[in-house]
Amino acid sequence: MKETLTRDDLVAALRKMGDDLTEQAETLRELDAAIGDGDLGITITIGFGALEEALDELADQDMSTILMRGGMAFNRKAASTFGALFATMTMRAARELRGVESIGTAELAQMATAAFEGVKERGKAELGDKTMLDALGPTAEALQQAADEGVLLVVALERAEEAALKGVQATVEMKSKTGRSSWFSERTQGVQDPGATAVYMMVRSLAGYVATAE
Amino acid sequence: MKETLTRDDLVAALRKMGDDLTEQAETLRELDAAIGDGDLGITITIGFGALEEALDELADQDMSTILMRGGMAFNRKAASTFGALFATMTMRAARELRGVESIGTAELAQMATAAFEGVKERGKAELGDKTMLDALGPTAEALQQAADEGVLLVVALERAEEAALKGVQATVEMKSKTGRSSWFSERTQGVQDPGATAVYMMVRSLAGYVATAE
Amino acid sequence: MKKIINEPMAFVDEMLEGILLAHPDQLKVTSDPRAIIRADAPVEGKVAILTGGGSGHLPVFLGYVGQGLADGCSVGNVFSSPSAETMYEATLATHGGVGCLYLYGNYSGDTMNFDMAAEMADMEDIRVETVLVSDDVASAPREQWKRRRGVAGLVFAYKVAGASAAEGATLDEVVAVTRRAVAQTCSMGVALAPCTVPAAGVPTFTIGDDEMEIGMGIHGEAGVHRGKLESADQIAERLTRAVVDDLPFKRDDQVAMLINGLGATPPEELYVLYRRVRQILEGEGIFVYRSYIGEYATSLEMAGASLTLLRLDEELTRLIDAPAKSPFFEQS
Amino acid sequence: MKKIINEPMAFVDEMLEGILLAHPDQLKVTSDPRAIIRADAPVEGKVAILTGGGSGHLPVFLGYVGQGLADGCSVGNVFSSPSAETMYEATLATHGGVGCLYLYGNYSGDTMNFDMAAEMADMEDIRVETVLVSDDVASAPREQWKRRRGVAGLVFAYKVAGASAAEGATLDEVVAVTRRAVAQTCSMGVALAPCTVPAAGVPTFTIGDDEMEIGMGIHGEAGVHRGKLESADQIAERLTRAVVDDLPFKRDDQVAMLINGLGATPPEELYVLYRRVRQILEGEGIFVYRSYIGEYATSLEMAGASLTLLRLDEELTRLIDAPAKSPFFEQS
Ligand SMILES: Nc1ncnc2c1ncn2[C@@H]1O[C@H](COP(=O)(O)OP(=O)(O)O)[C@@H](O)[C@H]1O
Ligand SMILES: Nc1ncnc2c1ncn2[C@@H]1O[C@H](COP(=O)(O)OP(=O)(O)O)[C@@H](O)[C@H]1O
Ligand SMILES: [Mg+2]
Ligand SMILES: [Mg+2]
Ligand SMILES: [Mg+2]
Ligand SMILES: [Mg+2]
Repeated sequence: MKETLTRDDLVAALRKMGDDLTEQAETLRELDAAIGDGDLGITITIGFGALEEALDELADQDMSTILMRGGMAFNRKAASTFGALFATMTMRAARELRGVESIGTAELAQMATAAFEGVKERGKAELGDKTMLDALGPTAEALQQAADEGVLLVVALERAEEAALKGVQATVEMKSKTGRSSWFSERTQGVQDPGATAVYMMVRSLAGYVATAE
Repeated sequence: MKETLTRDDLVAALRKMGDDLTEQAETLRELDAAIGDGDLGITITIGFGALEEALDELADQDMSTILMRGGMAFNRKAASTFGALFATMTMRAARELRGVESIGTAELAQMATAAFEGVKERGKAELGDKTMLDALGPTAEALQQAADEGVLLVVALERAEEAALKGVQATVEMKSKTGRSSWFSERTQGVQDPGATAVYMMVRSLAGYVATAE
Repeated sequence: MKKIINEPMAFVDEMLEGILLAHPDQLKVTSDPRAIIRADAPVEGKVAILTGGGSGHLPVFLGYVGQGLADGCSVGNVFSSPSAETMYEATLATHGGVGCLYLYGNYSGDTMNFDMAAEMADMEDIRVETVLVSDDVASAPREQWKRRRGVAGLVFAYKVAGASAAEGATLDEVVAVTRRAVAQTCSMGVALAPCTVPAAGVPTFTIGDDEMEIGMGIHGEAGVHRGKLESADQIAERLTRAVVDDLPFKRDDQVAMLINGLGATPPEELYVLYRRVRQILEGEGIFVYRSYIGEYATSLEMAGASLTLLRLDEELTRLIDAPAKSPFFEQS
Repeated sequence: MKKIINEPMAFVDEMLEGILLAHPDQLKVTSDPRAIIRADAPVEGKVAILTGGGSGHLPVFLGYVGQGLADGCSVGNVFSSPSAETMYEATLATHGGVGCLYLYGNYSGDTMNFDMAAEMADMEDIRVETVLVSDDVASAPREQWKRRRGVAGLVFAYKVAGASAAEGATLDEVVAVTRRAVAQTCSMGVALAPCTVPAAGVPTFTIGDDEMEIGMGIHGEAGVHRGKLESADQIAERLTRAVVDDLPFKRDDQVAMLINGLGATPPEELYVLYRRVRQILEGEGIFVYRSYIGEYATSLEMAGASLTLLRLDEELTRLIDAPAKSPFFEQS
C-alpha cells in the first residue's frame, strides 16, 4: 500500500495501467464495435504500447514531463478521439504536477479535475452525453471530496473507483449525443460507453497499484 | 417412330433438343466449372432459348435455312466457344440440306460429317484433344457406317448415340490440348469433356425424337 | 476476409512506402512519415489545402493530394485519425504564406486532433481555417446537417477547394466556396458486406446473407434501414429519394453526381445503379451535368455503393470542370 | 456474393445503358447494342483498333475504348465471348479505310467468333489483322507462350497499339509494334476469393478460408499452386520470380509495371504488394520506368491481384508515355 506516489511509482503505475488496459482491449473493442467503429481495442493496445515505450526514455525526467510526453506518445501512435482526449487529460494533469515531487490525495484530485476540464474543452461535450466525461466527472468529484476530507490515497482511490463504476454504469441508459455513436443515438441505449469504460478501468488499475504496491 | 425427318420434324426435334439440353444445363455447368469456366450451362440455356425463339419465325422456311439461321441465333445470344462451334456445325450441316426435303440415314450422315469437318476447321483441334470432336467424330462415323449399310434412321441413331457415349466416356481419360482447359491440361484428366457431353446429349435427344415421335 | 498484407501493424507504413515508390514525381514525404505532400509543395502564394483521416478509404484521403486538389495529407492508421503532430508537420511543409484550409470529414477523432494541430499552427502564425465535410444524409436529420458524417462528398469538396486555390483565390474565398459546396452536397449509401480492419481481424459488422443496410457509415456505423437485399432499381430508388428529398434537389437543378463503390462492388454494378438513378433524376427534371462513377471513397473491401449529389451554380460548375491530377484522380 | 443488380439476364445490357448515359461525349452505340465505339468513330485514315470479350472485367474491355486506345469493342455476356456479328458491326462502324487490328485476349470463344467476324469483314474488303494477347505465365510454358491466356497484359497492348495508331502508323506498323509488346509482356496472378457470375449464381471456384491460388485465371481457371495464404512479401516473391524468370527479364532492362487488383482487393493492399515487387526488381537491377497500380482488369468481385511487366525499348517507351483518355483510363 502506498501513501503517496513518487516518480518511480508514477512510472510503475502507468506501466501497470498499460498492461491492465491492454488485457481488456478486446472488451473495449467489442463495446466500441457495438456503438462506434470498433477501433478502441487497437487504440488502447497501440497507445499504451507507445506510452510504455516512451517511459523507457522518460524514466529520469520529472513527473510532469513523464506524464505529458507519455500522453503525447500515446496519441502520436494511436491518434483517435480517445487518443486526443487521453493526451488532453495527461497534458492537463501534467500541468498540475509542475514542481510536485509526490502525489497524495490532494494532488491527484487536482489532476483529475484538470483532466476533466480539459476533456470538456476539447470535446465540447457535457455530462450525460454518454462519453468518458461520465466516468471522469464522478472520479474527479470523488477525489476532490476525499481530498477535502483528507483521507488516505488508497481510500480516495477506492471511492474514486466506486464513483467511476457508477458513472460508467449510468452510461448504459444514456443516449449518445456526441461523437461517432451520436449518429444512431437511439440505438446506443443499452450499451455501456466504451470511452467511459476505459476511464473506469484506468481508475481501477491505479487503485489496484496503490492498494497492493510495496 | 420416324423413318425420315420432314421440315416439321426438324423444327420439333430442335425444340425437343432445346428442352432436353436446357434440362441438363446444370450438369454441363458443373462439368465446365470443373475444367473450364462454368459458363456452358448458361450458354446452353440462353443459346437454345434463342434458337427456339428463332424457330417461331423460321417455321415456314426450308430446312437448310431453318438450321442455319437457328444456329446463328444461338451464337448471337450465347456467343462462346461452344456457340461459335454450334453455329459452325449447323451452318455446315445446313449446306448439306440445300434442296433436301426429308432427312434419312444418308442425309443425316452427310450432315454429321460436314459438321465434324467444320468444327475441325474452325477450332483447329484434333481427335483426342478432349473436345466435342471426340463425340462428334464417332457420331459421324457411326452414321456413315449405318448409311453404308442402309439401315433405318432409328437404328442409325441408336448406334450413333452409343458411339457418342463411348466417345464422351473416352474423354474422361484424355488430357485437354486445346481451349480453356488446356491451360491446366494435367488436371483435366478424370473429368468428362463438357462440350463432348453436350454433343452426346444432342445426339441422344435426336435419337429419342426419332424413336418415339408419331 | 483474406488480405494481401504482411504484419497487420505495418500495413499503413508499407502501403505508404509503396505509394511513395510509385509516385515520386507527384508525392513526397515530410520529416513525419505519415505526413505526405505534393512533390512541388510548398506552392508560394497559394492557399494550402490540408486533409487527413484514417487509412482504408483510398483514394480518400491521400489520393486527392495533387494538382488542383489538396496539398498535403496526414495519414492515420486504418479507420483511425492521424495525430495532431502529423497534421502540424503537413501544415508546416505545405503552407505557402497565405493560409491553410483544413478540409476533412466530420469525425470526432479527426476534429480533435486537427483542432490541436490548428492551435499549434496558430502559434507559428500560420492561419488555419477548417471546413468539415458532413454529407451523409443517414447520420443526422437535415436541421442538424453539420453533425453528419463525411463520406464520398469529400471528393467534390476537394475538387472545388483545390480548383479555387489553384485559381489563386484567397483563403477566405476558398473557405466560402468550399462551404457553399459542402452545404449543397448530400450522400446516401448502401452496404452489402462488411470489411475487416487488418489489425482487428474481425469484420466491422455482421449482416445476413440476404440482407443490405441502407445508410451505413464507411466504417460500419449503423445505418437507417436494414432489410432484405433489393434489386438495383429499388436500391437506386431508396438512395435517390433520400438524397433528393433532403436538400432538397429541385426541378431544373443542375448537379454533379457520383456513384461510388465501397470496395468489393464491381464497376459493372455501379453502372447498373447509375442507370436507374439517372432515369429517376431525369424524371424529376434534375439535370446531371457531370458524372463520376467508380471507386472514389472506399472502405477496404466493403461491398456496397453510395450516391452523392452536389447542386451546382456557375462558380461551382467551373471549379468542378477544372483540370486536376493526382496518382488516383485525373481530369483534363 | 451479394450484388446490386436487377434481372441477372439484363445485367450486361443495363450496365451498357448506364455507361452510355454516363459518357455520351466519349462513347456511342452502333446498330448492334453490344457494339460500342468511340464517339468520334470512324476516324478516317487511322487504323481502327477493335477489341472485345466477355463482360465482368471492367475496365477491360470496353473501358479502353477512347483517345489513344481502342476504337471499338464488342461486349459479351459475363465471362462469355461476344458474337461474330457484333464484332462485325463494330468493325463496319469504326474502320477508317486503312484496316483494322483485332486486339484481344487469347480465349477460344473470342478467337472463334472474331475469326468469323474477320472473314465477314474480308468479304467487305476491310483488311483485318489479329494480335492475340497471351501474357499469363501460369497457363503454358514459355516455349508455348502463344497458347497462354490473355490477362492484365491487355492494358499495355491497348496502350501501345492505340498510341501507335494515333501517331498515324500503318496497319502493318501497328501490328508489328503491338506484337513486339505482347511478346515481351508477362503476367502472373494470385486469387484469394472467387466471384459469382450473376446468371450462374454460384462462385466460379471454391477455396479454403486460409488458402490462395497462384496463377489462377481471371475466370477462375485453375492455377499452378494452391496453398496456405502467405504474406504480401511472399506472394510478391512468387509473382516476381515467375514473371522475371519467364521472359526472362534481365539486369538493366527497363520495364513498365502493372499491379492489378482483381476486384475486391483494396488499393491499399496493391501498394503493399507493389512495394515488395519493386524492391525485388531493384535488387535484380531491373529498372521500373513507369508504374500502374489499381484495377485495370478485373474479375467482378474476385479477391486477388496480378503483376504484369512489359520490357520497354525506345519506341515502346514513347507509346506507353503517350496521352490517352477514355471514361476508365486517363493519362496526360
Ligand atoms: N466529444 C467528446 N467528448 C468526450 N468524450 C468523447 C467525445 N466523443 C467521443 N468521446 C469518447 O470517445 C470514445 C470513443 O473513442 P474512439 O473509439 O477513439 O472514438 P472514434 O473511433 O469514434 O474516433 C467514446 O466512447 C466516448 O467515451
Ligand atoms: N478448339 C476446339 N475445337 C473443338 N472444340 C473445342 C475447342 N475448344 C473448346 N472446345 C469445346 O468447347 C467446350 C467448352 O465450351 P465453352 O464453355 O463455350 O468454352 P469457353 O467457356 O472456354 O469459351 C469444351 O468442352 C470443348 O468440348
Ligand atoms: Mg472508435
Ligand atoms: Mg466454358
Ligand atoms: Mg475511430
Ligand atoms: Mg467461356
